[in-house]
Amino acid sequence: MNFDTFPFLSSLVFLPLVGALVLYLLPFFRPDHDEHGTLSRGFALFVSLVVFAISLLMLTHFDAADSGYQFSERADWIPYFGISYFVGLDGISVWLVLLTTFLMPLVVIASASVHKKIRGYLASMLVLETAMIGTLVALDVFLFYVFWELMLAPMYFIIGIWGGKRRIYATLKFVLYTVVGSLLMLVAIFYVVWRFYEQQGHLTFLLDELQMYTNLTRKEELWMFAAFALAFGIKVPLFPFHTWLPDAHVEAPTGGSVVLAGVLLKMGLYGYIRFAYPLFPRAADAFAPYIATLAVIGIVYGALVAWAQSDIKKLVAYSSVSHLGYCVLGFVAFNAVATSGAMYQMLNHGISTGALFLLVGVLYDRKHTRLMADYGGLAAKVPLFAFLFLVFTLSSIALPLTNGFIGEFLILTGSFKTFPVLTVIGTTGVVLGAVYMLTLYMKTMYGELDEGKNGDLTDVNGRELATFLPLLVMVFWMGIYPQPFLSRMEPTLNAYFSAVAERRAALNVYENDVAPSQDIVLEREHQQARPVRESAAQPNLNRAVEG
Amino acid sequence: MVPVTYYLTLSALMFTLGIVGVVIRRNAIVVFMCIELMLNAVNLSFVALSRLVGNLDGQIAVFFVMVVAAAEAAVGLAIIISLFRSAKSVETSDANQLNG
Amino acid sequence: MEQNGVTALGYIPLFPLIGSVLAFIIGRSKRDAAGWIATLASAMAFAVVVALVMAMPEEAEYYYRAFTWFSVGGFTLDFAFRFDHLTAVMCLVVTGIGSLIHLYSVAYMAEDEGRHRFFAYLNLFMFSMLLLVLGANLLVLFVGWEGVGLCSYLLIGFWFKNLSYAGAGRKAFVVNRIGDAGFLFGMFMLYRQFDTLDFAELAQAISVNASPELLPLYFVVALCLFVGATGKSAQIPLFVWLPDAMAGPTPVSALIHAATMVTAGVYMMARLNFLFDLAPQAQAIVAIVAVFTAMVAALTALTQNDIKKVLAYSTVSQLGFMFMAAGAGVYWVAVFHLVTHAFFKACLFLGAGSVIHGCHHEQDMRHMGGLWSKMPITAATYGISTLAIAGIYPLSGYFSKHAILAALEGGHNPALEGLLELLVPMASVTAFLTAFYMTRSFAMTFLGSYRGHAHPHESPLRMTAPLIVLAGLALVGGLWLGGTLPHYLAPVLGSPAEHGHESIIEGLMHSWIGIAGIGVGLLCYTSLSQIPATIYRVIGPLSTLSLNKFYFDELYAAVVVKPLEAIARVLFRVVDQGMIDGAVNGTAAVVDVSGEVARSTQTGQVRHYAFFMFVAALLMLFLFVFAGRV
Amino acid sequence: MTALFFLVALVLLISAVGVVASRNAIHSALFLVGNLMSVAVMFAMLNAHFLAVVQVIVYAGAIMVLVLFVLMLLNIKLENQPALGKLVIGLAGLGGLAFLWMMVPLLQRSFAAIPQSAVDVQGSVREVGKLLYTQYVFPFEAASLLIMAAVVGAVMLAKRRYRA
Amino acid sequence: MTTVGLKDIALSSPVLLIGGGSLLMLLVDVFMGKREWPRAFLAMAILLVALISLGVFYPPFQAGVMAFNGFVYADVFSWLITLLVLFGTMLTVLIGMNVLEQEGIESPGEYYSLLFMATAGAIVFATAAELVTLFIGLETMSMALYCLCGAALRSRRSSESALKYFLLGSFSSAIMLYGIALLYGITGTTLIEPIAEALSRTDTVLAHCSLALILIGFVFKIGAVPFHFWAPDVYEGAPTPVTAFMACVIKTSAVGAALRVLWVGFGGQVLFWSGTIWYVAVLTMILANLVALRQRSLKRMLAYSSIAHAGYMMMGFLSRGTQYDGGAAILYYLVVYTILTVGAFSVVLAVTAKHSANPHSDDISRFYGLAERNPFLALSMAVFMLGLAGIPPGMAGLLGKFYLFSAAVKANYVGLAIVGVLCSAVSAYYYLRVIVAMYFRESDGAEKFELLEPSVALGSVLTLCVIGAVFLGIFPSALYESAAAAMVHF
Repeated sequence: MNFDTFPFLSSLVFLPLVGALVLYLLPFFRPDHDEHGTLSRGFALFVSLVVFAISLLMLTHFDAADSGYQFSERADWIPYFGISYFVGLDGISVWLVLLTTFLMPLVVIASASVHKKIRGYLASMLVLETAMIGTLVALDVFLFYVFWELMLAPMYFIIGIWGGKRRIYATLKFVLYTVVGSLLMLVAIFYVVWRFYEQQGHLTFLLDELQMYTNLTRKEELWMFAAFALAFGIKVPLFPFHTWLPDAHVEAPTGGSVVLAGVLLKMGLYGYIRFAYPLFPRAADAFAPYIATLAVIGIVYGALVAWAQSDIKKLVAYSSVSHLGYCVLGFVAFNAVATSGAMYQMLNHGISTGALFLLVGVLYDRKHTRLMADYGGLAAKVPLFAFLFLVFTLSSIALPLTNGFIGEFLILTGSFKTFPVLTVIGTTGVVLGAVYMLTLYMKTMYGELDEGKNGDLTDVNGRELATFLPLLVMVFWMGIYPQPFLSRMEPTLNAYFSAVAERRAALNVYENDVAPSQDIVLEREHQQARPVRESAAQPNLNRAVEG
Repeated sequence: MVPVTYYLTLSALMFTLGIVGVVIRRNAIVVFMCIELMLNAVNLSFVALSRLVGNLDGQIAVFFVMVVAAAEAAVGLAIIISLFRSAKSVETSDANQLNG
Repeated sequence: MEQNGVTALGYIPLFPLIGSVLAFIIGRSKRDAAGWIATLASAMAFAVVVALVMAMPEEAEYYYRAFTWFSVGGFTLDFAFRFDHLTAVMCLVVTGIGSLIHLYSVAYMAEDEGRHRFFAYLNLFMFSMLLLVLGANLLVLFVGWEGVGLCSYLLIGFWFKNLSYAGAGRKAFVVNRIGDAGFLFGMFMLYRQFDTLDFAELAQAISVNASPELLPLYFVVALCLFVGATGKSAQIPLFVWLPDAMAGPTPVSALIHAATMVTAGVYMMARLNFLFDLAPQAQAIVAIVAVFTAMVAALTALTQNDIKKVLAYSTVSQLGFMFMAAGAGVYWVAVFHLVTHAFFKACLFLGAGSVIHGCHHEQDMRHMGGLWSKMPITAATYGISTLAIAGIYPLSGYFSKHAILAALEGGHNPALEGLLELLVPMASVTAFLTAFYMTRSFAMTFLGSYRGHAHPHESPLRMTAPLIVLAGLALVGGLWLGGTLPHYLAPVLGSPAEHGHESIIEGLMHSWIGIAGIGVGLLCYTSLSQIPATIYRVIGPLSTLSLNKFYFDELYAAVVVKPLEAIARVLFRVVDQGMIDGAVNGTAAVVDVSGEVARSTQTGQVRHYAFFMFVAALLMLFLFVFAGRV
Repeated sequence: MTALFFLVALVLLISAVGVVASRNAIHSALFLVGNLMSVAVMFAMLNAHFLAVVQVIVYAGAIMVLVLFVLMLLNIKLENQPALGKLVIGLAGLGGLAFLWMMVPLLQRSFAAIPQSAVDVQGSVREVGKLLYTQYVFPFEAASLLIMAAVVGAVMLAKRRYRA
Repeated sequence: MTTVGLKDIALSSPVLLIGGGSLLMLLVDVFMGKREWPRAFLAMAILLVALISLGVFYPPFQAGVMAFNGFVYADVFSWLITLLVLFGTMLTVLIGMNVLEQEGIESPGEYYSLLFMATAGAIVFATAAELVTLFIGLETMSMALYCLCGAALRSRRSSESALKYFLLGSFSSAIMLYGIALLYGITGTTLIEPIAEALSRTDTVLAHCSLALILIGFVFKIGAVPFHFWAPDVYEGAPTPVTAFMACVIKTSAVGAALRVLWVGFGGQVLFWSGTIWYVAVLTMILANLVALRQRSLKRMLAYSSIAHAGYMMMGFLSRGTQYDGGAAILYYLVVYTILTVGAFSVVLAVTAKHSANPHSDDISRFYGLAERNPFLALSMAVFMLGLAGIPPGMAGLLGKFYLFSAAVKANYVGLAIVGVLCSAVSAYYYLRVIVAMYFRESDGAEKFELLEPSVALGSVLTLCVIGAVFLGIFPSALYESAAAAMVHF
């Protein structure tokens, strides 16, 4: 079984889907026999572990020095439209895929607290995993869009069925917010594809070809980038578009929150990196300061609002807004140090916030309340839990020797070069972060223990510990020895920067000598002579369009 | 020879009356009759135009329109009767259970 | 800088780390073992340091690169240690006094059931402090820097059942974090300018381009780093956390808030002396801040009744003195005072600890007194240290304090010209006050009759032994180090200006300030006990000011904490839920309402439908016929 | 010839207005019969003789009889509510005028331009039949299906149910 | 040219077979007694024969193949439309199988024959090459439908819907007829191809006016906004199988006919009607989706949803071109739309059949907690709803919208595409609301609406539609390429 031809990516993408189908459709044929779901939980865990194993195997075969796409597989999907099933992996997406496959088994283990329709829950999780990995490895714009939208449905069901009281409002808000953004992106995709068709004569949705040859004028680029930026901004969530996050987190079940925070939020920034910047470099430069300002506002705003929370999950949700503000600031600063810091921080955030949600889940399973006021002085009662909570709190506020510090330090150092003032404001986030996280820790863990309310609290049991140990190891490993992670990102990033710079130059050349004077993007006149039989020329009466 | 435009104007007039009738009247049967009126107006202009154009296609069309009108009459009145049976009235304003 | 990768350097921090982990794990089952493991670990670290110091040839430096921490886009940074004379001195202080305090804690924490956690944190602190001191670049130093911040948080809030203690821990961490933010800015600017954070490379780079236009950069960097130092070493703006840090067990105060952590700021300035020398204005600011801090702290210490609070403010004041020396540009004097201060302040704290231990956790001096007879060793060591801190001739305090005042007057720093007339007298007054309040504390605790209702007893040998050692060092430290230290540190901090050897009489003469302070103190608190009451009435407002710690806490609360909380609530209620969420739900409502409006056209009346269709047909016709092109 | 045209046109219009305006459904039915007759005359004038005859037989004969029969069956009284709301009439009338205002001049202009074709088309039975059964055979068959559908539908709808 | 050869009969054999079949159904109905299934089997048999005949007489692949001396198209496009119509009818017969009784249709014999007559009318309407034949097809289809709508004699809502459909239907076809008359006057012929040539020569304003009048007829039949008022009431009132039939088959043939007339007949005047179609499409999408938000009754919501989808399809009219044009997108969308809507209606049927008597039988509360009561039904409804909304698991819907929007952007109607995109986002809300009702809300006391035990026929339709809804999206090339081929020879 030589591994260089083994279809790693396709197996990673479709194995969970197969698992989900087997899991969900099986009992249709045989009446449900394991009521409390141990069989289905076991099966789901088995599938997720196999997927994780494959991803590890793939990692061993991942050539750190190669900056191009690896393990790429290609097949025609809709040849007529130039859409192909093209998947590949490079330095940017390798670790996010690993993060996904790493978190999924933990989520499945943590699903012990879910009793209602456990089969449906696990099936949705596995479909979600397929969608996430698919989004990360898709290199065909339409394939990416399909997997991007596919992420919605399982999350919709997970929050909707197994969520809290206001789950319906929360899940509808989550889905509609993302759908509006991504549909506008779809129109932008079409626009780019048809510009390519006009200039090159054939139709393709391959990201590389589009990125290489689609010549857009500056104004067109701004419009397109705005559409992409909106869709990805909503997902990140960037400052003004973040209000769906706290609701979605608070109402989602523990597993749902972990996956939502751990991986789904990264898709937004991944979208910027993979699609928005390479396709529209000049617009990206024009937008960069604004996005950076929004990111910094997000950092400070997220931290402050988190401080004003009384619900633990909402606090952690707003902390995610703050953390991702760093990642966006790091990426938008667009230099080697900051961007790799941003990508590294994405992994850290996945681990630390994922762990925090698992911890809140442990408390919620026992006491079914998320308010800080209901807890207090637990450290004496549940010392192991207190220790774990402490470690992950420290990782969240970026204490040196934990993973958070490396990411944050690289981001701030790198972005100080491009946005000095914004970085200074952003660094206050570090202080505020300590304030709200330690306040949370103090209010729940320290002080007098109210025997009546929390007297019967049991400490973290074996199963729960199994979810925390891997995360603990990662926190310290990524904090003390981050080099293996960073070295794999390095070559791809360098190639990425040069590709974007080169594209920027090419577009400038196109701008000043080739493109006819373009006013607003909708006005483009294009006369295509066509045989009479068809119809007269296809003029577009855009006056009507404007109406 | 009466010029064809007279016929056409006449049929336009009749057509408009038909439309106005459909819009104004409440009694389903009268509305149906107004539709018949409109169809007759069209027949008239068909025949007039057939003479102008010089081939019989117009008249064949009129023939078929009459077929349609007859069919419409049969079905229309059947519907009105079945409605009358349950709604006890022929007024279209009473037939507004389905709305919103 | 040769690469003689001395792996021994790696062992120094390794022992406390292993000790911490073992103490925690083994300690969970066998509580007592934890104490001895921790003490053993720090002792072995001390042994390695001593061995290295002995083995180190003159003028040599050890450098050990553990591994490449990260190398990203041309910015490589190694997890490396560096051991030169300055580090040697610091390591000796940290591990030496650390081991003594560990020994002391074994007894002090004997009956506390969480002591395995205590010793784990203590060793972890030792590990972080060693990282800070041994670090070969600013980042490893920063790792230690925040590490000690964390350990002080954990140890201050060790008795977490009491929420106010936990609050004090949080306050310490947050204030430190504010200082660290300043430190980070300094690092960013250095990285942006020189693309490196390694001390050697920095020194070399800065020495190469000391061109004028870079001077403002050095000034800003120096200032930012000093902000970090004020956070860690409790200077004026960010010192409020130290007095509250007394909530932790006394050995913690001794080790962290007297000997080691608080001196990190001084070490950092000493380590980056090449940078600070190029920013005279920054050094001037350091000196000014230092003097004011010393003055304010001393004044506040005057009216404190809690023995640990007195010592806490005295530490802040003594740190002020160290920064005066650093501000004046004579770094070896700052280090010298750092070392001597470590000796007698640790001894004072441990003495206070044994008093508290003896009086069953009584900390208020008004309920003590007359302990001289019941706790002779503690009283004696406490007395010696009080003399040392007051700066009486043969003791170590005199030499370092005297050197500071001399350095201040010496005026190496051009920017300080005008201010010297103000600073030197203030320093002297502070020295006087120091002597006064220390005597006050000594008198109230040990002299007169016992006012408490417990029955104090002398502490066991394991506690008194370290006291004796430290008192001995306080006695002889000054003489021994006064001579050897400047030359020992010369390779790192530059050779000191020569000054003649003083005779005994001159010594006594120069310590007149201390003697006067002690005299007045004894006078007030032994015989004429009503004098202090009258003095308070006379200087009324000043005393209330001092009693309430110059209202710093209230000031910060009013200016920073309360407004931020208010902003946070407003941001959440008004902005987040009101405006943004409002906009989102608003659009949904608009769409809903317009749906309702559109629905109203569906009346159910055939007539209406026919009419609407007729109108639509007319419109279409109109568009077609008249507009021509539609 | 034109005098006859105007006479018949007048009758036609009056009967059309009568259909629309009369409150009693039966009156409007009778007016419609008058209208159909005048249209038949028009056909004859345009020498579409076959159509004139068919018009009389089919329209006047069959359809109107059926309508009158149903009117009688359901003994529709006068429209009880005020049949003609003022606002509705106004608007409908205005709309009709607008329609005419647009169409009539347009018809005049464009059809005046088109020359009257020389062929004097005779709509006799033979001509129409010849065309019907050769060229228009497909629509003819479709029309048969149409009528079949109408019959089946009408029977289904109007049949009285005899249930226990 | 005048004689009717064997070729003509072969090429239009499906129409003739279906017509004959409906008559046969009437004849045989007498002997079948009360039970309904023999009639259903006969109906299926007739449909199968028609499909086979369609397959056998496969038309040669070139443009302009006519039958019956130029009165009926028999090119690939008409072949596809006929196939789609027959497919829709088959689905309708299947879901209606043993449900007619509950739906209040007492006479199944007439029901099936009328259904076939409507199908035959639809095929004639869609494939007519001559305006009068087109009109006849339209009227045949409508007549049969008017009666089918009123088939549930006992319920007043059904006869009311029949009346409304009759009055407005004949009103609009009269207007259309007037347009045809004027067009005949200008061009001298009623055959579409010669009209196109004539118009290219004499482009008078009256021609545009006649175009407007004819367009009104088509827009009415498709159910687009300015003339959509009949659709919600008729869809809700008519018995559910008839509603499904109308929503799919009738809309398919109407779109097919409109496409034929607009692109071939009035191809030259695209400048004039593209603006109107643009306005119609925008208004339809916006209004239909907005009103659908407020609907509690499922059938009415699906009615507005079908209007909205008509709006999306209108977008396809605007982008004509050699490759990747709107026509192929519309054809593909019609197939997907038929599958999803018939599927949705069949689920509505299954849930509400038992109590179709009371007026609010199809209220959304009826769907609460369906996931527990009947997971298969709930799952299939979820797939259909996601499909109609265009969210991935419902891949076919996504691909359908993908083709349409890409065609719109290709023709530079970016503004229109944005409106369409935003409307489909709004539509996601009311489609997801159904899923919310089924999965997220417990069935509080809804137990008393016990479900229709899914019969073999209904089960097979559901599975067929679910498979179609998912796999047609994953492997769309086969269908789309045949549609594209049809458009090339248009």
